[in-house]
Amino acid sequence: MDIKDIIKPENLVYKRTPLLTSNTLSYCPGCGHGTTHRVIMEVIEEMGIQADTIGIAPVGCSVLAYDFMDIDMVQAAHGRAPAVATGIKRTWPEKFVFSYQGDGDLAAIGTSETIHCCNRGESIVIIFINNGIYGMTGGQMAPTTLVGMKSSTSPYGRDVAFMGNPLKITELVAQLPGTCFVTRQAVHTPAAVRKTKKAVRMAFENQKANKGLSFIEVVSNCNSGWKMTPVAANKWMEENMFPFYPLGDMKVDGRIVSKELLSLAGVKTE
Amino acid sequence: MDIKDIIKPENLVYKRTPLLTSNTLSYCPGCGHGTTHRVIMEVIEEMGIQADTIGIAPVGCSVLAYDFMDIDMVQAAHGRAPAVATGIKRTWPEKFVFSYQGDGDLAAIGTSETIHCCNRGESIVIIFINNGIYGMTGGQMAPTTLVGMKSSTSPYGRDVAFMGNPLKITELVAQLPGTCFVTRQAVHTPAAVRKTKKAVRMAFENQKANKGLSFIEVVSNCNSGWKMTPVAANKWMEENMFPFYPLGDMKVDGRIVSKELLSLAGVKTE
Amino acid sequence: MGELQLMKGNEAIAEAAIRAGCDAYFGYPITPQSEVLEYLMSEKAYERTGMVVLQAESELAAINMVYGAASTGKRVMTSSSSPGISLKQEGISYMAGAELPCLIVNVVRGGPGLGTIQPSQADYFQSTKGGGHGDYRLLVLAPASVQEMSDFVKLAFDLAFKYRNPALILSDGVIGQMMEKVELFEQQPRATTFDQSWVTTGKTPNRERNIITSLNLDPVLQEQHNHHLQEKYERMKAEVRFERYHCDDAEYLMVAYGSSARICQKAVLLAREKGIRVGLLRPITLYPFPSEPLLELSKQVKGILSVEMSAGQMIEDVRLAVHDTVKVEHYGRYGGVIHSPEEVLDAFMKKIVGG
Amino acid sequence: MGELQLMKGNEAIAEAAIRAGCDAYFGYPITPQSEVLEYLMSEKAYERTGMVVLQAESELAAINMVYGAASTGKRVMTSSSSPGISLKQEGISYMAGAELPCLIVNVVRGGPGLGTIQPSQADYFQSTKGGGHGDYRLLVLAPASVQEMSDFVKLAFDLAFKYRNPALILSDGVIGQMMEKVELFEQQPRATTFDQSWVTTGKTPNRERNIITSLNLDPVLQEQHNHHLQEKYERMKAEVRFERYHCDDAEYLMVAYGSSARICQKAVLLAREKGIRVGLLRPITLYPFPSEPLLELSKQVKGILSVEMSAGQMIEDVRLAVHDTVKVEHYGRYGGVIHSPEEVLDAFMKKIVGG
Amino acid sequence: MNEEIIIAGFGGQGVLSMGKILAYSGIMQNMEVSWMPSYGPEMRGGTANVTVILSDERVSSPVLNTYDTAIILNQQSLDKFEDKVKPGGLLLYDSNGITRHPIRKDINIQLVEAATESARMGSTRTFNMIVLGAYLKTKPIVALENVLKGLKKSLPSRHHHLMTLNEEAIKRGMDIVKPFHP
Amino acid sequence: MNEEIIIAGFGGQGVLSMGKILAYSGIMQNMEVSWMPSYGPEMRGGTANVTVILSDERVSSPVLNTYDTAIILNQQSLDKFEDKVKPGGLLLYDSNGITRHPIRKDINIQLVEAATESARMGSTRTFNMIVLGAYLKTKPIVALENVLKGLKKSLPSRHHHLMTLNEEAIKRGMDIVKPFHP
Amino acid sequence: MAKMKGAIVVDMERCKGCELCVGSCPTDVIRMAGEVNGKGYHFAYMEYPDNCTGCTNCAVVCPDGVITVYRVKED
Amino acid sequence: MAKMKGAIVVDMERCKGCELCVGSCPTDVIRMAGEVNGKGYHFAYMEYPDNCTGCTNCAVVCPDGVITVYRVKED
Ligand SMILES: Cc1ncc(C[n+]2csc(CCOP(=O)(O)OP(=O)(O)O)c2C)c(N)n1
Ligand SMILES: Cc1ncc(C[n+]2csc(CCOP(=O)(O)OP(=O)(O)O)c2C)c(N)n1
Ligand code: SF4
Ligand code: SF4
Ligand code: SF4
Ligand code: SF4
Ligand code: SF4
Ligand code: SF4
Ligand SMILES: [Mg+2]
Ligand SMILES: [Mg+2]
Repeated sequence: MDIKDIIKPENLVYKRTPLLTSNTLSYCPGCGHGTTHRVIMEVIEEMGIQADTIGIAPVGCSVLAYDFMDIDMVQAAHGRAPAVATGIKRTWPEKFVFSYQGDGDLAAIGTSETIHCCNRGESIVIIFINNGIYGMTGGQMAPTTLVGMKSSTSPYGRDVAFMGNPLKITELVAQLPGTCFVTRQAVHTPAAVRKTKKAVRMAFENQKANKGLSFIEVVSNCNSGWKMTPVAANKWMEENMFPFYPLGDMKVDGRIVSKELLSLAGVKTE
Repeated sequence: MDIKDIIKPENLVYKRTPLLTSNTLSYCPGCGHGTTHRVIMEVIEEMGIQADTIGIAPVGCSVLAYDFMDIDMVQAAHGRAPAVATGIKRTWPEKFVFSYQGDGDLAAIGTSETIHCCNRGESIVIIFINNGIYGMTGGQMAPTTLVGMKSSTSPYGRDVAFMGNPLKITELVAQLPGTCFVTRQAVHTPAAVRKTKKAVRMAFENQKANKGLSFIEVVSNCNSGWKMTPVAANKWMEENMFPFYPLGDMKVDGRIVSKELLSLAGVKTE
Repeated sequence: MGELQLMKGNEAIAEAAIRAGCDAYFGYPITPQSEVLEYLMSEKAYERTGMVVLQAESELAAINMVYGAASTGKRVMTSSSSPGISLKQEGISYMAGAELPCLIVNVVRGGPGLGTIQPSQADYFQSTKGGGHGDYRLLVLAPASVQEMSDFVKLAFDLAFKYRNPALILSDGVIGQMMEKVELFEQQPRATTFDQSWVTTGKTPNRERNIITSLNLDPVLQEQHNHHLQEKYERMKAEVRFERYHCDDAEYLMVAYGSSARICQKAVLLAREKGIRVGLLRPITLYPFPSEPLLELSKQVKGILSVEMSAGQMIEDVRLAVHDTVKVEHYGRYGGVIHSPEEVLDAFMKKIVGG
Repeated sequence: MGELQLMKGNEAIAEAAIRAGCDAYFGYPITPQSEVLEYLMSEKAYERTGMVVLQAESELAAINMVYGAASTGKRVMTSSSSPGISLKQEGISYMAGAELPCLIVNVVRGGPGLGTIQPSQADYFQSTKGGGHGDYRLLVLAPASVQEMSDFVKLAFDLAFKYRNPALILSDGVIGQMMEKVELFEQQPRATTFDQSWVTTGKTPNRERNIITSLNLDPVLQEQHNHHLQEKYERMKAEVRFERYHCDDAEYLMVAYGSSARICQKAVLLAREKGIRVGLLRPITLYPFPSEPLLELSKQVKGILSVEMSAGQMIEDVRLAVHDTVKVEHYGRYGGVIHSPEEVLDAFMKKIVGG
Repeated sequence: MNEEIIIAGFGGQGVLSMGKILAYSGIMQNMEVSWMPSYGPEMRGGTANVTVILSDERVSSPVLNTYDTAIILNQQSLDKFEDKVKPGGLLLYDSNGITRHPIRKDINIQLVEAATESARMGSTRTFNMIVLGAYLKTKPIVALENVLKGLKKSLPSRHHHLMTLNEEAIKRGMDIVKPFHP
Repeated sequence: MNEEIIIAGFGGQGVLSMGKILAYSGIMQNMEVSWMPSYGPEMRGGTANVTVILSDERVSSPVLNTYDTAIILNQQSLDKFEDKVKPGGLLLYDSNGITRHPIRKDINIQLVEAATESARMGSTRTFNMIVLGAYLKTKPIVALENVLKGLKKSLPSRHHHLMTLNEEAIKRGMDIVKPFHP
Repeated sequence: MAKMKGAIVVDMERCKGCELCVGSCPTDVIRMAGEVNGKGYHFAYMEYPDNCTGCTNCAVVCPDGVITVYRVKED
Repeated sequence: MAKMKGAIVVDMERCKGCELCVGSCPTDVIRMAGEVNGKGYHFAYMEYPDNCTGCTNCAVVCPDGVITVYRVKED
């Protein structure tokens, strides 16, 4: 069969969702931000909620998310996206509101807003891109940077005694009564992308049903910040990030489902 | 035996520690702030570390702690005491540094500083007075205000759907690898006071041994804010606060010792 | 005549917010303005009009909740006092940059730092010149009575929406805590019609997506945006408001706003009892500052006393307005101390008449 | 002659901090100044001198860590850029109120809001008039070269301790990012002797306890404290620093600081090529502002152009300094755009010479 | 008419609400009024005072240095405000807890044993109404009926059953007030 | 002597370090120098450019509008900077990826096929050194020995073994540079 | 067996009348005075001094730290 | 049995050459081109088009969403 006979409109099985604008993504080649953007937009397209969705862009590489997502968007100050989302959702309870944030944004400067928004149980979705580094500003250490990992502000590796421990904020928010669905996913393989999409769908369905806050961590590469090729970065991520940030659901429908939730790094249980 | 024969210097078994200044405490009658101040000062006296201790006063009723504690003290901006303590401890690692904070200070505006200071494992002591309300400003709702509890900003009782859940921040910090000792105590009975004092002693000993951060929550009454007599307030506290904020150690020597740590309010475990 | 009430300034703000059809209030307690949130809660604003009232976890969260709600075209406000307002500076700069209308109330207390909880006017520079980063301006209204605390809520919202710019009510502990007679305006409907062209309420098929942002990575575009803002600030000058008090025959002038203006009114009367013809110009808008009327007046007077509860901040705008053609001096108690009419008169005699 | 290096302005700040015996740096990354923290880390400042270097979780945390360390008499600093500096305003007001010496570096970028990451000078008001609440002043130094980025670190610490007051280096993306030759001063010992009378390092038996606070519930005491501060700010005026460039025979004057002054130097040369005798007054201290030398010069010139990368902020201080006796105009590109010497000259011809 | 009053005592004595009732009474008579409390961190046993101005004209400064009337309910306040009564003005005080009585001769000093009387009436809540009565007797600038109207407006409706008791207390105050001559 | 240079191309071509070596070379000759990069959010494939000034006098503005020399390494930069070369100035460019060549007649245009040459030399790392050589040949404002000193100072010591390769590349650049006439 | 005899001294002027000591005394020694101190508070005193064992409970629980305790062994 | 035949279309000019699609293809269809596109990236293309089953893996994993997939049942 000739290729020309295959490439016909009636045979189309996958194309970029029209909810991504035609602007070229500003992300580095292989960066998970783009994949995650697409997954979210596909879910919004499938649910037919474009006209009722407001997204919040953070400060970080995804600050320009509004250039790529064809929905109404608000760019929030660094770390304050959950507060901005609260302001919108409280005044427009019937709308779908989500924030999209990096690890510096959500788990460093925005810790307080993250914790309190989750604890209040605002009926929104938070998408949290954990790439273990500050991508946008040139690769500084993030709260999520692994022990021993190098960054421009931990050039000899993260030293706990000196720079503190990596923070597993997702484990913390899973334990707050206001969260309904908390999960950790990735977008480095087709299977991972499909699972993430399921999670995003569930999160938006939760919002529709007004069940509380849904929180999706996406462990992602920052190949530029890590100074690796995209392929090598994904491999490094599997080998180093996933053991510390294990993928899977932590809380579903308001119930903790992860047995390991107590075994936070360095905390020994008796 | 005549009273005069008993009241003699040689028979003295308890007197106010000289590490409390002669200023009259500015607290309302029956307020637990005074008791907690005394306990801390007794420990510092007993350990002989007055000359090596720096305290941080918060913004809250205990903003004037420096008028009562006869040690060098720094008054911190609202919520920032853990950051101030970090600044001091990092530059004076051989000194004893503690912060003294209310629930508004530590668990609302200061959430981020609290979490990150604990997560870095700064070798300091945090004393956290949880009276479920903003005492100083006239009894507004705090992050720790119980469900249904009245305050000047929840005059018809705290309504979760509207005002969010009470936050058990101590349970959160217990799970951070940087904390070494985390406990919840009270000061409403002689026995409780004695246990709190033991905890404070252990906390300062931990600091001496450079074991990480020690975090002591003291559940206390704010009889003015609760609009009760001190005696009634303590009773109300036992009946209403303790069930939600159960007393006891959560983490000792870096090990979680509380079985219930997972059963945070509203979180059902499977 | 509307409903007459005896109210605290802070309560009047809250009641006016409800009546002005304000959609949302986000705030964090701080003396001397906690009554605003307390009143909204105890009056069940959320039931009376469906207004959203939320106690935020911090001032930072509050101003960013305001930012969010304002992005959707809602009439939204926050209130705080000096240290809390300092924490909001980044957010305020963002709102100015993103051209979001909103109302910010500062019931000023004595600074710097934790300071006192007593009244002060030392946040003038912060409010009028921009305490946050970048070139931006707020619309700044200075009420001098409980009545104005009520009226200016409505006015501030109107101006904020007219110019798509944050408006700030610069009050202080005196006006916030005092009770006066206030004539309340009629309840207004909440769901007002407004320009929907820029709001982020969900992209409908009939329009392009709307974006609220203050970012422009390209400096040329950012400069254009800044020019646009500057041009707007120029236009805002049309909103200048002020009150002349015994100015017609004045040989001398006092300039004072807010509670200090109240005190100066009395001082003017005391001076006139002594036969000295003093007038008072009370700026009602601090930005735009009533420079022109002041310049006009300066031509008729021999000296000007700028009276503020601060070490002297507004005096710079007074001097700039009158081009240093007439003697301008500052007087004011500060750090939480309120000057009395007699003290003002005294200073006036020494610095302006005598000097 | 000291060691010669080719360095970025940001790196020079960091290297100078190490050499000045700075005890601690607390900061949070932000463009265009992240190199400060990066350099301290990669150069292992903590090993070279034992200096504490900590990446804080936020700008709020950073400034309050500075507050803590400064309370104990340490030489401590932070750096950030515009939005981050806005977040520090409460902390800065606290430090001014509690009279704590420290160094704050602002490598300004275009605002308002998130703005751009390109250079700007639009944080002048915030730095010099007090972006935080209350009546307070910072010592503000404006370097115009990488050499000054290095030298002013030492100077700022010296002044901060001399007056027990926060000092701010107001730089921008140009000076922060450019490389120039810099002569580094000698390494100084960290453990310097300093006035221990007020520091909180533990109450020893031979003295009363020390307290660091900015609180005075009693307004009368708070006013006294404010008077004390004002009197100090008055004394600080002795530190005025400025540079005169081709001023002696000047018929016209430009006033510019920092990178804009560099550009104006070239514009002055271009003007002189055309036979127009222009001079440049470069304020080195923005607070205290060199009002007197400017007033002096104003007597000899026909017009003054105040050139800033902003919509016009310093111009107010220029006008106040010269008492409006001579024409003063503003020129500047802003929002991240840098004016060229030619543009400055053009504006100068139009606004001052031609107009 | 322009009456400038300071009411000063302990927190809990009803100083602020007494001022509020006076202000309301003024409004009932179409006067201009202002009520300005001293405020501070809420701590029991602190002092409380409020400046009330009733006037036929627009009130200028709500904050004053001297007063036409000072209503004084503890020693601390007496020490602070005795000097600030204008010559010819009124100083009304309760002698309960007073160790040093007023000494000025150029003002009208009135004494009301309100604490004792309210104890006698069996309700300490009536204390401030007795003082108010004493003031109104001495300076009847607002009519009793307007005071009662003001009282009603300022009381939360759940306390309206106390109206009669309060009216009685005001009248008691009117009866027992007496001049004091240093 | 006052030489104002813009070097412009893609990120990753070594634009910034080439500027740094030039600046260092100037210092080695006791010149005043400045090096001012354009900076932006770190994203791959973005453009990069740097303004370098070498002068006998104190450098005034580090930011310029027109240049004595433009060293151009991609089309975008050529489009942007060709007009900004001062009349009589120098434009040096690599034609790799260039679709529209320079057209000005009032300036000295030199061409260096550095990309091709560096591929030939087997190390794309030498690319910017070849360009530098071409520049030095055309405008020998700094002596080669000082350039080599500057190069050594600007290279991290772990790269010092590359010195010979770099010197060779510079010399290659000197050899292959040739005039271009539009 | 040696019995403990105790006595407490309340700093009357600094007592704030909170009554927490009253309930904390295992032998019911303490009562609140009818009079008030200079600050207007009813203060605590030993109503049944004979019962006092000097256990320090009252002092330990007193928020204002105004109780001093003495104790002797009574043989 | 019906076999699936697929084909992909890569938007060459928008491909950033990250190579993630290459490894995600179960039938090893994709390679990176020797040439570069206008932005200087080597772009992905079908080197072994016959192997493509139209499984969409490559498109799903592509961060820039530049792959379109077609599929037919081949009998
Ligand atoms: C108040 C403030 N502080 C700091 C910055 C600088 N800044 C921009 S993005 C960023 C961190 C981005 O990291 P992350 O949130 O992990 O996002 P990523 O780029 O990795 O996706 C920082 C510190 C800022 N813009 N505003
Ligand atoms: C930035 C800032 N925001 C708000 C306040 C006002 N304020 C003072 S104390 C306080 C809360 C005190 O409550 P808590 O921390 O629980 O202490 P408590 O008085 O109950 O002991 C608040 C909101 C302030 N001083 N500064
Ligand atoms: S810097 Fe990192 S996070 Fe940012 S776009 Fe590049 S790879 Fe992605
Ligand atoms: S208000 Fe509450 S917390 Fe404050 S002193 Fe009184 S009882 Fe204690
Ligand atoms: S010491 Fe013990 S027995 Fe004596 S009064 Fe106190 S509590 Fe009672
Ligand atoms: S506990 Fe202390 S303050 Fe309270 S009543 Fe007893 S002695 Fe007085
Ligand atoms: S559709 Fe599937 S088989 Fe075809 S190229 Fe993509 S990954 Fe390979
Ligand atoms: S995954 Fe997409 S961007 Fe990456 S190489 Fe393949 S087609 Fe190109
Ligand atoms: Mg990141
Ligand atoms: Mg509290």
